[in-house]
Amino acid sequence: MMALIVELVLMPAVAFVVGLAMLLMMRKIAAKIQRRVGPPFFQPLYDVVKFFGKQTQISHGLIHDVGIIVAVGGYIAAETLIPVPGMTGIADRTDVITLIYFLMVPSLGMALAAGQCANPNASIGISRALTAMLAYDIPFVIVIFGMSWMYGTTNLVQMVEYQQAHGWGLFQAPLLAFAGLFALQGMLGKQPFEIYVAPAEIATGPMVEMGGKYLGSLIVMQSFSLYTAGILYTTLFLGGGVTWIDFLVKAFLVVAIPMTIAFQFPRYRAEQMLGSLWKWPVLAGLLGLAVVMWS
Amino acid sequence: MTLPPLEIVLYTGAVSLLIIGLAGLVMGDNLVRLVLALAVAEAGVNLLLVLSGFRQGAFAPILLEGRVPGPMVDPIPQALVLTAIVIGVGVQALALALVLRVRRAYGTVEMRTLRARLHEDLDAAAGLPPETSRNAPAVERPA
Amino acid sequence: MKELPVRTEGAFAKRTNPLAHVFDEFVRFCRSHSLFMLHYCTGCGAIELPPAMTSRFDMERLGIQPMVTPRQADILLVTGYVSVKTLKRIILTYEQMPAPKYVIGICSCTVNGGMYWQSYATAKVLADYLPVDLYIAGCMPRPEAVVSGMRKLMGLIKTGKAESWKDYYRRYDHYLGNQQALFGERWQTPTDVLGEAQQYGLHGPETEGEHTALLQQVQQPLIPHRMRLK
Amino acid sequence: MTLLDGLWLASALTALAAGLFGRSPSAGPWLTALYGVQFLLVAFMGPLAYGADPVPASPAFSVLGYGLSWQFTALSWFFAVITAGAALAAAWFMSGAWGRHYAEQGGDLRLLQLALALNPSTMYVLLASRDFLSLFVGWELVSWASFVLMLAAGGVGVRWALRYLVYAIGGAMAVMAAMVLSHALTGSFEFGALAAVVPDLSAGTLWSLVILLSGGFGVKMGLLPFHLWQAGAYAETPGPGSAFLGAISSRMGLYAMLLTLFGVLGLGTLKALSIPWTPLEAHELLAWIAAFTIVLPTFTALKQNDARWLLAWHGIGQGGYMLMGVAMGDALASAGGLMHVFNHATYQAALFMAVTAVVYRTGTADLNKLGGLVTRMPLTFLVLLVGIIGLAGLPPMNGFVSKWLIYRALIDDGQPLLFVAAVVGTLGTIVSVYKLLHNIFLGQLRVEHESVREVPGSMLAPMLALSLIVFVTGLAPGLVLDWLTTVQRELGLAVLAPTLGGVERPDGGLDMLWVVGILFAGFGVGALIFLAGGRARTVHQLDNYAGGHFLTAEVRYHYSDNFYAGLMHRIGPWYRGSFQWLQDSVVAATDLLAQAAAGVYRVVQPAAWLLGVTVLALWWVAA
Amino acid sequence: MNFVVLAVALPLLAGFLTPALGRSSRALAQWLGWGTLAVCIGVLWVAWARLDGGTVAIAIGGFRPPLGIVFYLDAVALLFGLAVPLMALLLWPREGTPQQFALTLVLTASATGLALSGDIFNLYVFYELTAAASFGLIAGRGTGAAQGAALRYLLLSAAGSVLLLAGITIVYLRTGTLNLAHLATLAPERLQDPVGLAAFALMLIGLGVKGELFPVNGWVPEVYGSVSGRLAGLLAGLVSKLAVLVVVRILVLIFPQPEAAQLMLVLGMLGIVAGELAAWRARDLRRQFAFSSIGQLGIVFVAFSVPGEAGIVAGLAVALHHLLVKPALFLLAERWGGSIEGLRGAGRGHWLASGLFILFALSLVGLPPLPGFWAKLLTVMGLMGLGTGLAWLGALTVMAATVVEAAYLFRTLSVLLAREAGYTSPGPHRGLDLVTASLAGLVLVGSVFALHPLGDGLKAMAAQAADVQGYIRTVLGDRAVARRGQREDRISEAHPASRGSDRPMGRADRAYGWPAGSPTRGARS
Repeated sequence: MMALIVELVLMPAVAFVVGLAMLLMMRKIAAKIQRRVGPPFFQPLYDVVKFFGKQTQISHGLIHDVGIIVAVGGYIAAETLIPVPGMTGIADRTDVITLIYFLMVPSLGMALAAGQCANPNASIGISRALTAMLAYDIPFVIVIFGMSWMYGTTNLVQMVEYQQAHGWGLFQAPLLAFAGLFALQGMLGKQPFEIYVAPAEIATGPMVEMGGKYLGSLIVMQSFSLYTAGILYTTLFLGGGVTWIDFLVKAFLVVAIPMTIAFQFPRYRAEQMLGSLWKWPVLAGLLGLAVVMWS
Repeated sequence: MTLPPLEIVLYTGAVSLLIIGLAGLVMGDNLVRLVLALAVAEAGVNLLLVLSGFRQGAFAPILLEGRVPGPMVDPIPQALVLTAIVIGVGVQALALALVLRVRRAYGTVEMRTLRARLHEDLDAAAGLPPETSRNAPAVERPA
Repeated sequence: MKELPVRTEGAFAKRTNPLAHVFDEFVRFCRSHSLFMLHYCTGCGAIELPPAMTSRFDMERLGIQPMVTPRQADILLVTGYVSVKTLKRIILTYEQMPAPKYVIGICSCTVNGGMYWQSYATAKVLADYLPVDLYIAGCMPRPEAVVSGMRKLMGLIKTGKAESWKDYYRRYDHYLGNQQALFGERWQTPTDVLGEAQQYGLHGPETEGEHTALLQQVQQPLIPHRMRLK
Repeated sequence: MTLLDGLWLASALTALAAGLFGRSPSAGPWLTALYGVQFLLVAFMGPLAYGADPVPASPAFSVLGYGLSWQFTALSWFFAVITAGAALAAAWFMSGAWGRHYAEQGGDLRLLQLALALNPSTMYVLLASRDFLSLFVGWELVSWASFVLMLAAGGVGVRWALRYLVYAIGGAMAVMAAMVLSHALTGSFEFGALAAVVPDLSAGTLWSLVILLSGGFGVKMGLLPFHLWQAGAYAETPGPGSAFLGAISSRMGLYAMLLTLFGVLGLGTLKALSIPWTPLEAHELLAWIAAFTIVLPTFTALKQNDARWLLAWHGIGQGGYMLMGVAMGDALASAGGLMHVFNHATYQAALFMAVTAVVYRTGTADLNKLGGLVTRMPLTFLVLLVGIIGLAGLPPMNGFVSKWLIYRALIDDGQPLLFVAAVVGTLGTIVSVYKLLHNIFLGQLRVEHESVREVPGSMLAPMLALSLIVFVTGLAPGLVLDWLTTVQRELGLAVLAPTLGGVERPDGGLDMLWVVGILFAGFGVGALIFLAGGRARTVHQLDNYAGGHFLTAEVRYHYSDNFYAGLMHRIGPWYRGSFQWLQDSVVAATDLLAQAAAGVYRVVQPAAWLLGVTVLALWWVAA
Repeated sequence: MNFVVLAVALPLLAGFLTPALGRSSRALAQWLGWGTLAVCIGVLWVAWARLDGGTVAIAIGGFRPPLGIVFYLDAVALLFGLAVPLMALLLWPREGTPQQFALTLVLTASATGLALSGDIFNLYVFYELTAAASFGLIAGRGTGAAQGAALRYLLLSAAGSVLLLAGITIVYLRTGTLNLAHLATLAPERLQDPVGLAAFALMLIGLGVKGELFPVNGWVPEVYGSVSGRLAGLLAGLVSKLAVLVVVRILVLIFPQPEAAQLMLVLGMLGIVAGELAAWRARDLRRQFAFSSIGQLGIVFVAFSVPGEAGIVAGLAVALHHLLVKPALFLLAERWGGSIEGLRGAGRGHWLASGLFILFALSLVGLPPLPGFWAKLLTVMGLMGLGTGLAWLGALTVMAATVVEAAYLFRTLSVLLAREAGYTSPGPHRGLDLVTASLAGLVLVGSVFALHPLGDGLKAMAAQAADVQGYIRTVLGDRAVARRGQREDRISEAHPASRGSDRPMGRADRAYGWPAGSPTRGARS
C-alpha cells in the first residue's frame, strides 16, 4: 500500500521531468527541420514558470478551473497506469481498457474548461479536438484489441512480461505497430492532425482564453501527454523497459518519430483528418488484426 | 356423362341466359337496362332450376285420381322456381321503383353519373371537398 | 525587492523568507527568457517579423514565440501606424493581456506618427494611449533591430525595469483621458481596469480622476456571472 | 397476500389515487409517498436478488383452458427495483414546482400522473409473468400504458405516440405469432413446455421463434431497424414521463428477451443455431444487431438540436450495449449488459430530469437557444455532468463499469469488430454529450437567461439522488453485480464472481475502488499543479478575445449550431436517413396498396367484381 | 318446440299490420313493433332455456324432413336468432315512419329465419326477404344518396342472389334435395368434386354480398355512408353475420373440402387487406367504420375457414365481438359526422362517448384482457395450428391488419381528443344512442370478468355446430347417420386425408387427392 502511494507520487514527478524534456525535444526537432537553432535547453521550464508566475490570471469561472485540473489530472492518472521499470504496482491493479478511458478524461476536462470560456474559437477548437479524438481512437482501439488478444491479457504488466519473454510486439505484429504509430500522431495532436489548434484560424482553439497558470497547466498537460504516449507505445510494442535507460531511450524514440513527421506536413482539415485516420491506420490495423487472430 | 341433345340445348340456353344477364349487368350503364339484364339473368337461373327437375318424356307432376301415367318430372324445382320468380319480380319492381326515385333525385339513369353524384354526395356529407384531394389520406399519414 | 512580481505589493512587505529573493529572481529570469508576443500587425513593420522568427534570425533561441491571443501573450508588438479605429482594438487587446505585459512600438509611426503625421485618422504618439516599454524606430526597422530591441527588453525585464504596465494602472486617468479625447465620451472597454488596479495594489492618486468619473457615468459595468444557487 | 400482491395493490392504488386526485399539484407529495411504498415493497423482496425463493402472486386465472400465473424471481426483481426507483424519482420530480408549472401551462396533470402511475403498475405485471399468455398480456398492457404517457402532452407528442403505437402493435403481433407458434408446437403456453421440446425442434422453427421473439421485443428496445419511433416518442413526452420512459420502459424488451430467448430457448440453443454460409450464430447475430443499434442511433443523436431528442437517441444506442452484453452471454458480458440496464436507468433519468429542469426555467430545450447556464443552475449542471460522464461510460461513473465488462468479454471472445463498434459508440457518445453539456451550460449566457435561477428542491432532490447513485455504483459496482450473479444463475448463464470494486482477474481485472482512487489522486496532483499559480480574477463573459472586436450582450457569441461541422462533413452523408427511407417506403407502399384498396370501392359497376371473382373462383375450382 | 316458429311468423305478421296501423297511430305501430320484438325475444329465450344445450329440428307444416321444411335449433342458431330481435329492438328506427317499422319487423323475421332455417332454399327465401327489407330501409331515408346507394346495393345483391340460386341449382341437380341434413348425408358422395365446389363458390359469392365478402362488398361504404348510424349498425353488426352464419352452415355440413375453406380463407384475407387499408385512408368516420367492418368480416371469414371446432370457436368469437362493437361504434359516429380532420377536439367534453370509443377501439385492436384480444388470439391460434403456408399467411394478414387498425383507430382518436378545439359540435350524443353504446360497453367489460365461462360456452357451442353427425341425427334420425357414416368410410378408404378437421390442407390435396378412378368422382343422381 505504501509502495503504491510512493508510486503515485513518484510517477508524476518523473513524468513531468521527462515530459518537459520531450517537449524540448519536440521544439528542437522542429527547429532542426526548419534549420533554426531552436530554444535553449530549459525553455519549457522557463515557459511554465513564467505562466505560473503571471500577475494576472484570467478565469472565466469555476468550470474553467475545474476543467484544467481534470485535464491535467486525467493525464497524471493515465500515466500512472502504465508500468515503468520498477514501478508496476498501480499498473498491475488496472488494465489497458481503463487506460483508454483515462486517456479520454483529459479531453473532457479540456473541453469543459474551453467551453466555459464562452469563446466561439474555443468551442470550435473543442469540437475539432473531439472530432480528432473520434478519428485517432478508432485505429487506437483496434491496436489495443489486437495487442490484448495477442498477449492474452489486458494487464499491461503482463504484456511487458510477455514481450520480454517472447519478443517485442513490434516484430510480432508490425501492421498493428504501424497503425498504433499513426494513431499516435493523432493522439499527440501534431501536424497534420492539429486542426483543433489552428492558431491562424481559430486562435489556438481551446486555448484561446487561457493565459497564465491555465496555459501553464496545459503545457504541463502536454508534457504528460507526450510522456504517456511515448511509454504507452513502448509498453505495447517495444517490450517496455528493463531499466530506465533503455525504457526512456525507446520512449524518446517513439515520440521523436511523429514529431519528425509532423513538421514536414501542413495542416489537414477536419474531414481530411478523419479520412486519413480512418483509412490507412484502420486498414493496417484490421489487416494486422486478421494476421494476429488467424495465425 | 351424357345428356340427351334436348337437355344439352336447354342447359346451354339457360346458362347462356345467365351469362348474358350477368354480362349485361356489368357492361350496361343505363339503369333500366341493368334491371332488364338482371331479369335476364334471373330467367336463366330459373330455367336452370326448373331444368333440374326435367325428365324427357315425363308427365307434369299432377296427382290424378289413382292413375300414374308414367314417370313424372320432379315437382320440387317447379315449386321452387315459382317462389324464385315471385321474389325476382318483387326485387325487380323494387329496383324499378328505386330507379324512378334516383332519377328524381339525381336526374339521371346512367350508372356512371349516379356513382359520381352519389360519391359527391357522400363526400359532401362527410365534409370533404369533392374529389379534389383524394390522394391525401386522413389527417396525417401514420408514418 | 519592490517589484517582486508574483505577489501583490502589499503582500511583499510581510515576506521574511530570504529565499524568496532567489525565487523571485528566478521567476524574473524565466519571464525574460520566455516572451510570447502578440504581433499586432497594424502596418508595414509586420513584414519584418517573419524573417526575425524564421531560420535566419530565429527568435525562438531567445525564447520568443509568436502567439495569437492576448491571453497568452506577454508582449504587444504594435508594428506601424495606428489609426483611430485600430487603436480601439489595440487598447482592448492590451487590457486583455495578463500582467506583467509589455508594449513595443515598432516603426517611426508609433513614435510620432511618421509619414502619417498629417493624417486626421491616425493616432500619432502611441505612448499617449498605452504605456510603451520600448520603441524600435526605423521605417521599417530591420530584423536585426527588432532582435536587438527584444534583447534590450529582456534585459529590462531581468533587471526589473520594464514596469510600464504598472504605470497604466497608476496613471489610468491620464491614459483614459487621451483615449476619451480621441474616441469620445462614451468610450469604454470590457476590462475593469480600476478593479484590477485595486486588486494589484496599484491604485494610486492618479488612477482616478475626471476621466474615470466620466467613464463610471457612462459605462455599463460588466460584473462577472458568479455561480449562484438561489 | 404475498409481497407481490402487495406491490400490485400498491401500484394499483397509486394509479387510482393519481386518477382521482392527480389534478391537484398538492397531491404530488402524497403520490410520491405511494411510489415510495412501492419501492419499499420491492425492496422487501430484496432477498430475491440473493437467491431467495421466488415470490408468487396469489391471483391465478384460467382462460380458455390456459392458466395464467405470476411470480417474481431475481430477474423480475432486478428490473422491478429499477422500475420502482425510476418511477419514484419521476414522481418526486413532478411532485412540487414542476407539477404546478405544468398545470399552469395548461397541461393535464391528472392525465400525466395517471399515465405515469399506470406504467410501473403494468410493468410489475409484465415482470411477474411466467408463461407466454401472461407475458403477452403484460406486454400489451405495458405498451398501452406507455402510449398513454406519450399522449399526455398532446401536440407533437401525439404524432410520435401514434408512430410508437404502430411499431408497438407490430412488435406485439410478432410476439403473438411466436406465442401461438409455441402453442402449436406444444399445445400449451407454458415456458416449461416449450423449453422441454426445444432440443427436438428443427432449425427453421427455432429461427422463426428467435426472429419473432427478438423482433417483437426488439421493437420495444428500439433495435435496428425498428428504432425510428423511440426518440421522438420519448423526447416529446412531458419531462418526468420521458425520464421514466427513457430510464426503464424500453428495457422491458430486454427483460422479455431474457425471459424467452435466454430463459426458455437458452443461450446454448442460440449458440447452436448457425446462419447458413456464414460463421455467425444466432447470438452473434443479435450482438451484431446490437452493434448497429449502438452505432447508428448514437451518431444520429450527434445530429440532434433538441436536448431531449439527443438523449432519447442515446437511449436507443445504449440499449445496444445491453443486448450486446447479454447476447455474448459469458459471465462478464452478460453481467455488463445487465448492469448497463441499471446504470442506464440511473443516469438517463437524471439526464432527462436535468434537461427538463432547464426547460422548466428557460422554456426551451433547443440546443441553439441556450448556453452559459452553469452560473445560473450549477447543481443542475452537476447532475448533467455526472449523467453524461455515466452515459459516455467514462470513469468514475457506473456506465464505465458495465462497458468495461462488455469490452473485456469481447476481447476474451475475440470479437474485434464488435469491440470496435462498441468503442465507436462510446466515442460518439462522448462527442455528442459534450455538445449537450456545452450548448446548454457552457459558453455565453444569453441576456434573457440572466435572471434564471436554480430549480427548486423538489426537482433537485431526485436528480441529485440519482447522480449519487451513479457515482456510488460506479465506485462500488459490486453492490449491483451481486444481484446479477443471481440473475445469471436463474437464466442459466455463466456466473460472475464479483468483488466490491468489480472483477478480479489475473489477466487484467477491474477494481473501481482503485480506479477511482487513482483518478482522484491524479486530479489531486493536477489541482496542486494548478493551484501553484496565483489567485485568478474572474472576468465577465464579454471580456473575451474576439480578434479585437468589442462584444455586446446582443451579439450571439456562442458556437452551437452544426457543432461538429467537420465531422458531419465527412460522415453526414454516410447515414442520411437510410432507415427513415426504409420506413417511408414501407409507408408509401402501404399507401399505394391502400389507394388500390380504396379504388376497389370507387368502381362504377360493383357487379364487375362479382363477375370477376366468380369467374376466378370457378376457374380455380376447375383447376 | 314448434312455438319457435312464432319468432319468424309474428314479426312478419306484425310487419304487414304495422303500415296499416301506422296510418292511424304511429305510436301504436311503434308499440306493436316493440311488443312483437319483445315476444320474439321471449319466445327465443324460452326456446334457449328449454333447449339447454341440446339440438332440435322442427318440421314446418308437418312434413317430415327431408321433404318438409325444417328449422334447426342449436345453440349457435338460437344465439344469433336471439340477437336478431334484441338488436332490432336496440337499434329500432325511432324517428322512422311506420313503413320503416314494418320493414324492420320484416327484417327481423327474415333474419331470424336465416338463423334458424335448416333448408337451403328456405335460406334463399329468407335471404332475399332480408335483402328486400334492407333495401327498403336504406332507401327509406329518402335522401338521394340513400336511394342511389340502395339501388346500387340492390343490383349487386340481386346479381349475388342469382349466383346463389345457381349454386343451389347445382346442389339440387347433384343431390336432389335441399334439406341441409339430407345434403350432409349425401354430400360426401355427390358434392366432393369440382362441380360441387363450384356450387359452393357460387353460393359463397352470392351470400358474400351480404356478408361483406371481398370483393363483392362495393356497396358497403356507400350504404353505411348514407344511412343512419342505427341502420348501419344493424346491417354491419347483424345482417352480415347472419349471411356468414349461413355460409358456415353450408361449409360445415356440405362442403368439408379443404378447397372450399381455402377459397374462403383467400377471399377473407383479401377482404382484410382491402378493408383495413381502405379504412386507413378513409377520411370520414362513418366510412372508416364501414371499411373497418369489411376488414372485420374478413377476419370472420378467415377464422371460419379453419376446419373443425377451432375455426368455429374463433369465428364465433370474432363475429360476436364485432356484433357487439361495430353497431355501438356506428352509434357513436352519429354525432361525429363530417371529415375526421374536422373533428379536432370533438371528443373533449363528451367523456362518456370518448371513453366508449377508446374502449371499443382497444378491444378491436385487441388489448388483453378485452374480448377482442381473445377472439384474435383464437383466430391466429386456429390458423397457425394448421401449419400450412396459406394459413400462416392468413395469420400474418390478421396480425398485420391489427397494426393498421390500431394506426387508424387511434389516429382518429387522437384527433377527437386533440387539445386545440376547432370543432363546433352539433350537440351531444342522443341519450339513447349513448345508453345503447354503453350497454355494449358494459357487456364488453363484463365479459372480461366472465372469460372462463364464456370460453367454455363458446367451445360447447362450436362443438355442437361442428358436429355434422349430430345435425343429421337431429333432423333425420339415427339411420341417416349410419348411412353417412358408411359413405364416409368408403371415402376415407379411397382418400384417407379428405376428412377430419385437424389435418392440414394444401394444394397437394387438390393435386393428388382425387384419383381419376375414385368412386365419388362421377357420382350423379
